[in-house]
Amino acid sequence: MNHPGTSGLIFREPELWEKSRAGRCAVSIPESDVERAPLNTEYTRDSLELPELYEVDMVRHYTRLSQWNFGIDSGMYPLGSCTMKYNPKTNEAQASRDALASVHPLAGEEYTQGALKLMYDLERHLSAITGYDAVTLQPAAGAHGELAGMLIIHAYHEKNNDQRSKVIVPDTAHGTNPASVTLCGYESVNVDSGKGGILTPEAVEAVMDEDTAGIMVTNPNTLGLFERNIKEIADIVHAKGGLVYGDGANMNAIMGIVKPADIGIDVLHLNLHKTFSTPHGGGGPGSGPVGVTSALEPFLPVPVVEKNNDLYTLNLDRPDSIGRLHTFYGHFGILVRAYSYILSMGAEGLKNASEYAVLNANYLKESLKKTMNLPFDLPCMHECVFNDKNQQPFHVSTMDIAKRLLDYGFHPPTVYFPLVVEGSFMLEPTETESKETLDQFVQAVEAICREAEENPEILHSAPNITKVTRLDEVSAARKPCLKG
Amino acid sequence: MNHPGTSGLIFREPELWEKSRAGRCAVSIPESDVERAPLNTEYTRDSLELPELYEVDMVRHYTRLSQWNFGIDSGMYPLGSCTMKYNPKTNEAQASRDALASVHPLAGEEYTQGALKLMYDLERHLSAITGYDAVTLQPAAGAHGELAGMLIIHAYHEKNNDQRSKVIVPDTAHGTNPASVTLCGYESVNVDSGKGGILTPEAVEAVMDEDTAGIMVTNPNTLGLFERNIKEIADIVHAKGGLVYGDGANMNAIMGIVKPADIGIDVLHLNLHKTFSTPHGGGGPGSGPVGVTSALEPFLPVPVVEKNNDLYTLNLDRPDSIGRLHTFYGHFGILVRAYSYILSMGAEGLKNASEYAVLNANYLKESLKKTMNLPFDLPCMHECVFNDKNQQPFHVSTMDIAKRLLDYGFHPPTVYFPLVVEGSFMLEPTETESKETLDQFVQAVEAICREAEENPEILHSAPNITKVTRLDEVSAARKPCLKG
Amino acid sequence: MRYLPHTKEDIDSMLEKIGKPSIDSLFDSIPDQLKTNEPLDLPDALTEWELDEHMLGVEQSIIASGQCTYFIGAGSYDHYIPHAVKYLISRSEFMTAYTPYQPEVSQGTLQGIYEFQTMIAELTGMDVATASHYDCGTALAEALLIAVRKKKKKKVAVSSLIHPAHKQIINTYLAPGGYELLEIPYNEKGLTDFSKVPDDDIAAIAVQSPNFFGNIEPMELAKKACDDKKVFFVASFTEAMSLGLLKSPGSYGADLVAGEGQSLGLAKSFGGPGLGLLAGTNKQMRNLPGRLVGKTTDTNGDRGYVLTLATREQHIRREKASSNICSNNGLNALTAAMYLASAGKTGMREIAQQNHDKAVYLKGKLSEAGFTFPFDETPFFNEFIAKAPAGFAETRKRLIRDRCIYAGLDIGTYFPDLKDHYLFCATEKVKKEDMDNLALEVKSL
Amino acid sequence: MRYLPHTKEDIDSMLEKIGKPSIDSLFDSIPDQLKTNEPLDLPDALTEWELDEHMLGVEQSIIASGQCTYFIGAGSYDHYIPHAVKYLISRSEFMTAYTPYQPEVSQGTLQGIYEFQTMIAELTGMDVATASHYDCGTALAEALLIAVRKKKKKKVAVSSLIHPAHKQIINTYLAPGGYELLEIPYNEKGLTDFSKVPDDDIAAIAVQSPNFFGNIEPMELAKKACDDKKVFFVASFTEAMSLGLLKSPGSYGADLVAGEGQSLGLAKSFGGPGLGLLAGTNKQMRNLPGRLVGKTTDTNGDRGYVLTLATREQHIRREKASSNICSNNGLNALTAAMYLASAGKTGMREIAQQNHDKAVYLKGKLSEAGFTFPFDETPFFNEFIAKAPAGFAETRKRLIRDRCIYAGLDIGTYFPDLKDHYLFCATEKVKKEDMDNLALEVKSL
Ligand SMILES: Cc1ncc(COP(=O)(O)O)c(C=O)c1O
Ligand SMILES: Cc1ncc(COP(=O)(O)O)c(C=O)c1O
Repeated sequence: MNHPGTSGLIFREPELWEKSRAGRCAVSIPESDVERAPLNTEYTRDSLELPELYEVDMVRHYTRLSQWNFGIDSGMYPLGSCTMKYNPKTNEAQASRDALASVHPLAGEEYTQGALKLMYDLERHLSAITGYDAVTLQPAAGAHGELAGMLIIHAYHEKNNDQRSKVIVPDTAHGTNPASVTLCGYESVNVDSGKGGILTPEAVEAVMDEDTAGIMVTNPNTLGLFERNIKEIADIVHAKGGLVYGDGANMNAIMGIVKPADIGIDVLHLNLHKTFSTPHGGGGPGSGPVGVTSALEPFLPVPVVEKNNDLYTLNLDRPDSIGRLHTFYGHFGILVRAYSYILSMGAEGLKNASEYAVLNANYLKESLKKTMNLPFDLPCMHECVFNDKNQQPFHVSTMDIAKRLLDYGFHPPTVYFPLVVEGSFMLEPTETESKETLDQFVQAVEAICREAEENPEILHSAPNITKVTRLDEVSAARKPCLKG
Repeated sequence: MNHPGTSGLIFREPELWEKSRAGRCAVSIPESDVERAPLNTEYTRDSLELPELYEVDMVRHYTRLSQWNFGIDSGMYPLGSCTMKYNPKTNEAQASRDALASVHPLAGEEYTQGALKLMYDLERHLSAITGYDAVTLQPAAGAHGELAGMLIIHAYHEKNNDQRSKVIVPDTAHGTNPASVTLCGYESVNVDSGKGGILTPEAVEAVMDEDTAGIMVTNPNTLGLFERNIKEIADIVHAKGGLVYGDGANMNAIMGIVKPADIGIDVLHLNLHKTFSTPHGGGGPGSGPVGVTSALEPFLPVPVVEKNNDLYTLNLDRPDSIGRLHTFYGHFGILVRAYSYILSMGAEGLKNASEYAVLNANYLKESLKKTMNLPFDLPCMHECVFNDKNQQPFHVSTMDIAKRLLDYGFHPPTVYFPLVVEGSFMLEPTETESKETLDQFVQAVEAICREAEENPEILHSAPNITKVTRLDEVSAARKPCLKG
Repeated sequence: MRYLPHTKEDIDSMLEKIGKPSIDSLFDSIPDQLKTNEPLDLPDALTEWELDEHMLGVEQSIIASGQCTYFIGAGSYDHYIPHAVKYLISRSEFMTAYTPYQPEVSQGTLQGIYEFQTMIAELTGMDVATASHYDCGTALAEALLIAVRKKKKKKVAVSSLIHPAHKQIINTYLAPGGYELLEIPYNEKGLTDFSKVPDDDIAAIAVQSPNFFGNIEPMELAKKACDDKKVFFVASFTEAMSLGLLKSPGSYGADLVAGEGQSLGLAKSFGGPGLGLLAGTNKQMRNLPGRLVGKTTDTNGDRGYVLTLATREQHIRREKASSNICSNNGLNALTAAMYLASAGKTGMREIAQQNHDKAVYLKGKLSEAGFTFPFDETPFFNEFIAKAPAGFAETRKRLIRDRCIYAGLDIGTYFPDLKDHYLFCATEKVKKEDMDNLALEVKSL
Repeated sequence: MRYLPHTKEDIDSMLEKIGKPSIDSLFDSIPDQLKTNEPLDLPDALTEWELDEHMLGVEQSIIASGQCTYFIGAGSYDHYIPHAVKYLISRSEFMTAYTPYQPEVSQGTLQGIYEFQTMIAELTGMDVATASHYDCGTALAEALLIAVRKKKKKKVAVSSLIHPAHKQIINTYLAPGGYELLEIPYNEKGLTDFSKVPDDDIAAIAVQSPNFFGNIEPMELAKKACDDKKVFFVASFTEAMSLGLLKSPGSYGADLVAGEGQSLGLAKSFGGPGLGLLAGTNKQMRNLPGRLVGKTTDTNGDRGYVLTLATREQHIRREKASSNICSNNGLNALTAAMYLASAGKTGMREIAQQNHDKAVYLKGKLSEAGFTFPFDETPFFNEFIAKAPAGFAETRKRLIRDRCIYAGLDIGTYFPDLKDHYLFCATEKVKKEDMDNLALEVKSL
C-alpha cells in the first residue's frame, strides 16, 4: 500500500487529576532565603485543588497526549484557508534565544533596541511585500487584525465626521469577517459572489451607498479564485466614500505577484501563522499584522515603532490612533519567527513559495477533478474547492470522505466552508508539499471514492484506526462538560 | 480497560533513498566567501550517492520514525539489568549549554577549567558513592569500563611480575564480562552461582589459584540478589594474589547503602546510563567510569584530571598507566548529565532512589509470584527474575508473554537472561515508576497469564497492535541485508 | 530553498498535467495591470547559519537574559520555567497542529485544553474557563462587552488601578459601539475606592486584584458595589501566580474573570505571546467568546474531547457571533497546563508564598535604603509602590547597563501624581543577595 | 524529589504487601558489616533552578561558544549543525529508548540505524558498516585486533601520522594480548613512507587519510604495500567531512575502515561522545564487532528491521565474542544519519569543498603573515601544518583570551621535531574576514 496511514501502538492516558497522589510535586523549589511573611488569612485561599504529579507522570502524560495529535510534521495537512505550510525548526530556535525570550516589555527603549529594530524591520519587510505605507504588528491574530482594520475604517469616517452604519461582506468571506464588522458596531451587508465565484462590480454597485463604511474582500477569495474585479470594485466603493478592507489570510498565493496596496485595498491584515510559516500551535498563538495606506496611517494602534537617527522608539502620542489593542506590542515571539522566515526566504524565495503554492493547488485540482465534483472549474490560486456531489448517490458525504482520509494518513481538507459551495471540500496543499505527496494524496482520494461506491460502510464508520472514532458532538453541546 | 496499550494512527515511511529526488537539499549553504580551490581530481571522488531530500521530507521522516519507538517517556520499561529510569529533561538542557557543547577537547587546560573541574568533581562524587580512592571517567560504556578494569588488573600483575592467565566469571554474569576477560587476553573460568543464586566461598575457593588474575563479580547480581559472601570471596581471591573486579551496572540498588570499595572489590565500573539517569539513546552513547583502590591508582588510563592549587590539569605522564582508552576524555556530554543528576539528587536523594528501586522490585516480586514462577523466592534487590514454567503447559513461552505485554502498552522485561534461569523474565522497575504503574503492570501480566490458559493464540501472534508483528530474525541472519 | 521541494522535473510534469506552459501562466486569471513588476524589496536570503549570526546580533543589542534580575513586573513576570515544560511544548505534534477541528486526530490538544480549562476554573474559582484568549487586556475588554450587551447599558465602571494598558484596550474595544469607560478613583491606601463608583447607569464594575500597584483589593467591597448596582462583577489579574496564595475572584462572587497567564510557564518575550484567561459562571457560559473544549464519547463509548458550543462562534454564527475571535493562544494554554500540572497543588502555593516573602523582604530592604511607601499598610502580593530617594534614576540606569538589574518601573508616566514612584516586583527568582545588593547600591548613592 | 513518586502511603502499603516492616529491612539480605553507616559525602541537592545557576558558572569558566572561531581540528571539528537535526534527535522516543532488542517497538531506531549503515557504507565505499562504535580510536583498535586474530600475527604496522591518541589507544588494546604496534615513518612530504614499512611479520597496515598533518595519503601505495605483504589494509579518518570530496578508502581497496563521525552533526563537546565508524568488506562482515541492523519481514510479510548476526556478540557468544562492546554510540549514529540525509549528495560535496577552499585560503593568508609550510606541496583537505613566526605563541594566547579565536594546535608536544609548528584547520564556519583578521594580528606582531 502506498498511503502513509497505518495503525500502531499508542497509549491511553487518564486525565491529570486521575493520576494525582497527595504529596507529589514535579518541580523542586529551593528553600526560601528570606523569612516567611505570612499574609493575613483574610486574603489567602483555603484550597487549590490542582493535581499532584511527579515529573515522570507529567512527562509521560504530555508525551502520550502529543502522540494522539496530527501535526504538519506528521503528514500533509491541506486545510483550505489555513495555509498549513512547514514551520521551520530554525524559527523556533531563533525565537527561543535567551535575550529574545527574556526581554521584559517595559524594560525601556534604550535597553531593547534590538527588539524594536526587529519589529521595525519586520514592518518594513511586510510593507515591501504588501505595498503598504505603514504596518502595525500589534494584532494578536487574523481576527484581531480584522478588528484593528475595521476600527481604523471606523476612526477614519469618524474623523471625517461621516460615520456610517454598514459594511459589505461577500458570502465567500471567512466567519471572522462579518463578526469583526459586528464587533465594530457596523451592520454586515451580504453580497453574493455569483456564479463565477468572484464578486462582480455590479453586485457591489447595487449595495454600496453613502451609509456604507466599506467592503471586506478576501483576495484570492476562499474559493481559491482571484477577485479580478477588485480594482473596479474598489473604485465603486471609494467613489461613495467607502474604504476597502482586505483579508490577507490568502496572501500565500500572491507574494511577489500582486501587492494588495496596488489594487485598491486600503487596509489589509496578514496571518503570520499562515503565509509566514509560524506554527498554529493547535489553535494559536498567531499574529495578524495590518498594513494601511498613508491616508490611514494616523489611525494605527499605539504604540508605533519609530526610528529617529538610528534610535528606535515607541510612539504613544498619536491623537488619531484607534488606541491600544494589546497589553504590550503584540505577539513578539511570533514576530521573531516570521522575521526569520522572511530573511530565510528572501524576495525570490517568497515569490517561489507563492508560485509553487499555486502550482500545487492547480495540480491537485486537475488530478482530482475526474474523481470529485469541482463546482468552479477555473484556474485556481493557492486552493481549490471540491464537493461531494459525485458521492452523494452512494450516501457518502464530504464528512465521510474527510474522516476516511484520516485512515489513509492524511489530514482532511477544510470541510463545509466556504458556505457558498454545498458540502465543500477545500484543499490548500501549500508549497511545502512535494509532488510525490500530492500524488499519494490523489491516490488516496481516488481509492476512497472507489470505496464510496463499493463499500460505503467503511466511510461511514471512518476513521477506523485513530485513537477515538467519531465523537458525539451533539451531546457534547447539549450537556456541556467543560471541566473535570 | 486499565492498561495503557491501544492502537492509533501512525505513519508508514519509506527508506530515505526512496524519497530522494535529484536536486533537493535540506541544508542551505552560503555562497563561499573565498575562491574555489579545486583539488586534483586524482583525489576526489566521482560520486557520493546520498539521498536528496528537502527539509520537510527530512523532518517528517524522523518524526514518523520516532513514533514507532517506545521510550521511557512512553511508558514503563522494566528491562532487567538495564535500569531504565527516568532521564531528566534538565540533564539534556545542561549538556546542551553553548559552552559545554562547543568546547574543543584540545583547547588547552587554561581555557577549559570549568570542564576539567566538572570532571574532577564528578570523579569525587563517584568516589563518595562507591568508596574508591580514584575514578577515571574515560571509558565510553560499561563494557569499555570492564576492559579498563581488566587492563588495570593485567597491568597490576604485570607490574608485580606475576602475570596470570585466567579470570573467574560467575554464570550469572552479563555477556560483556567474559568477553572483556577474553579481550584482555585472559581465559574465562566459569563458576556456578549454585542453588542459592549467589556465589559461595567454596565454589570460588575451588577454582581460585595462583594463575588466576582475579574474579569478576556483579553485586547485586543479575538475579537481583546481593552477593552476601562477597567479603569472604574477596579474601579468598586476595589471599591467592588475585584481584576482585566489580561490575557496578547494578549500583542502583545500593547507593548510600553499600560502598563497593568497602566490601573487598578492588576495581569497579559504573554505568552512568543506568544508575545515573543518562539516556540510553536507543543503544548509546553511555559512559562507564571506573573506580579503583589506591593500590591500583597508578594504572588508571591517561590522561588523569588533577587539581593543583585550584588549577585543573590533565596529567599524561603516568608511567604505570594502562594507556589511553578514548581519543579524548570519554563521553563528556554524558558526564555532564550524570553530574547534573547527582547534584539534583544529593546524598539523600540517591539513597532514596536505591531504597525505592528495591521497594519497587520487591513489590513486583510479591505481586506477581502467584502468577508467574519465581525460581529464587528470596528478598530481592533492584530486580527479580521470573520464568515461564507456569505457562509452559499451555505452550506459552516467556517470549510470548513479553510480546503480548507490548499490546498492553508496556515494554517487556529482559528475557532469556540471566542464562542460569531457563526462560527468564527479568524485571527491573527502577525507582521512578509509581505504585499505580506497577499495579497496572501486575494486572497486565495477570491478564496475559489468564489469556495464556484461555486463548494462547493471542499470545503466539502477539504483538498484535504494533506497527510490525514478529520479525523473521532467522532469515535476517541467514541472508543478511545490512544496507539499502 | 530547503523548504521547497520542487525540482525542475516536478514543475514540468505538473504544468503538463495542468495544461499550462509556464508558472507565470498560472497567474493568468490576474489582470496584468494588477501585477507587480519588480522583485520584492527585501534583503538577500540568509542561509540558516547566516540567520543564526544575524539573530545573535539582534540578541546582543538587547539587555536581557535569563541571568538578569527583574525587580519589574507590571503585567510581565520573571518566573522560573521548568525544562521539562520547555521540552514537552516543543514537540511538533502540539506545535504544528491546527485548531482541533478534526477531533479524532487532535485528542492530544483537546484533552490538554480540557485539563487547562479545568485548572483555570479551579485557579479562578469559576465554573467555566475558555480555551484561552489573546491576553488579559483583550479578555477583559471582551468580558465588559458581554456586560454591556447583556445589561444593555452604555457604560462600565473600571477601577483606575487596573493595568493602564488594559484601560486603553477597553477604550479601543468600547469606542465604536458608543460605549464608555468610567474610572473609579483610588484611595490613599492604593486601593479602588468603591464608595466612589460613578452614579451612572453602568453595566459592570471591573477591578483588578492585585491591582496595578500590587495591592490586594477589597473584593468583598467590589462585590457589594456590584450587587448594590445590580451590575456584572468583572475581576481581572495580571499575575496568575498570585492565585496560588490569594482567594480566587470566584470566591468573592465574580461573574466574569479575565486574567493574564504568562506567569504560568511562559517567557516574557517582550510581552507576547502571553495567555489571556477568561472564565465565567455557568450562567455566562454561552456568552463567553472563543473556543471551549468539552468531554464526550465516541461511537464505541470511549471518552473523547471536542470543541463544543460552537454556536457562539464566528465560523457558525458569523455576524451574530459572541466575538470575532478565531485563533487564540492555545499552545500557551497548553504550556500553562503543563506548568500547573508540574507545580501542582503544593508547588503553586509554595512558589506563590515565596513571591510574597521576597517582595516583603525587598520592601524592607528598600526601606532601609531610603525608599518610602505611599501605601505602606496595604497588603500586596509580589509588587508594591515605592518612592525613590533622590538620584535613584541614575543608579537604576547604571544597574541596567552594567549588571542587567531592572530595579522597578517608573510609574510617573502612568500616574503623573506619582513622580519618582516605582513599581517594584520580586518573584521566586530573585535572591536575598540580589535584594541586599540593590539596597547597598542605593544607599551608597 | 521530583523524580521519585513514592508517597508515605505508597511506601506503607507496598511494605505491607511485601511483608516487611520498613525500608531498611528490605536490605536485610546484606550483612550489616558490609553496609555503610554514614550519609554519602555529596553536596546538598540542588533544585532545578539552582542547578541552572551552578551550570552557568561552569560555562563561564570555559572559553568556548558557538561564536568562537576554531582554526583547530585534530580530531574534533567545528561544523555547522542544522537546527532541524537538533530538534529531531531530542525527541524522547529516540533519546530514551534502550537498544532495540524488541524490534516491534523499536522500528524507528532500527530503520534509522539501517539507513545510517547504508550511508556510511556509501561514504566509506565499503560493503558493510556497523551500527557504530565509541570513537575512531577504539574502532581502529578493534579493526587491528580483527587483523591480528585473522592473520594470527603478533604485529601491526601503523602510520606514524595517524592521530597520536589513536596510537595510544591501539597500544592499550594490543598490549595484554602481547601484540605490538610498529610505526611506519613519514617522509618529507608529510606523508606515510610506505617504502619503509617494517620488515616484520605483520597482520595489517593502518593508515589515516587525511592524516594527522591534514595531508592526503597516497592510498594506492598503502594498498600496494598491503598486497605485497598480504596483510589487511586498514584505513581510518578523523574528519568524516573529507569524504564529501575525497575518494573513499573503499575505492582504494581497504579491508577495514575506522572513522570518526563527529563532523556529521555532532557537537565537539570536549571530545565526546563522538561517533566511531567501522566498516568492512563483505568478507569481514562476521568479524566486525558490535551491532548490525538488517532488513527482514514480519509475519505479515511487511518490511521491518532487526538487530542481526548477533552470534558475533557478547550477549550470545560471551567469552567467544568478536568484541566485548555492548552499548555503542547509537544516538549519535542517528544524528549523523539525520545530518547526511539533510546535506545529502550535493550538500556534502559543497560543504566539503568549502572546507577545502577555506583551508587553502587560510594557508595563503598565513603565508602572507610569515608562516612557512614544511609540506607545502602536499595536497590536504581542511588541515595543514604551518611553522609559526617568532612570537606567535603569545598572540595565540591573547586571541583565545580576548576573542575566543583558537589559532591552530601546537603540535610540538606530539612531534618534538616540529617545535613551533601548528596544525591549522578551516571549516565551512570560518569566514574570510576571520582569516584576514588572523593574518593581520600575526603580521602586527
Ligand atoms: C480567510 C481567513 N480570514 C481570517 C481568518 C482568521 O484568522 P485568525 O484565526 O488568525 O484569527 C482566517 C483563519 O482561519 C481565514 O482563513
Ligand atoms: C550487568 C551488566 N554489565 C555490563 C553491561 C555492559 O554495559 P554497556 O552496555 O554500557 O557496555 C551491562 C549492560 O547491559 C549490564 O547489564
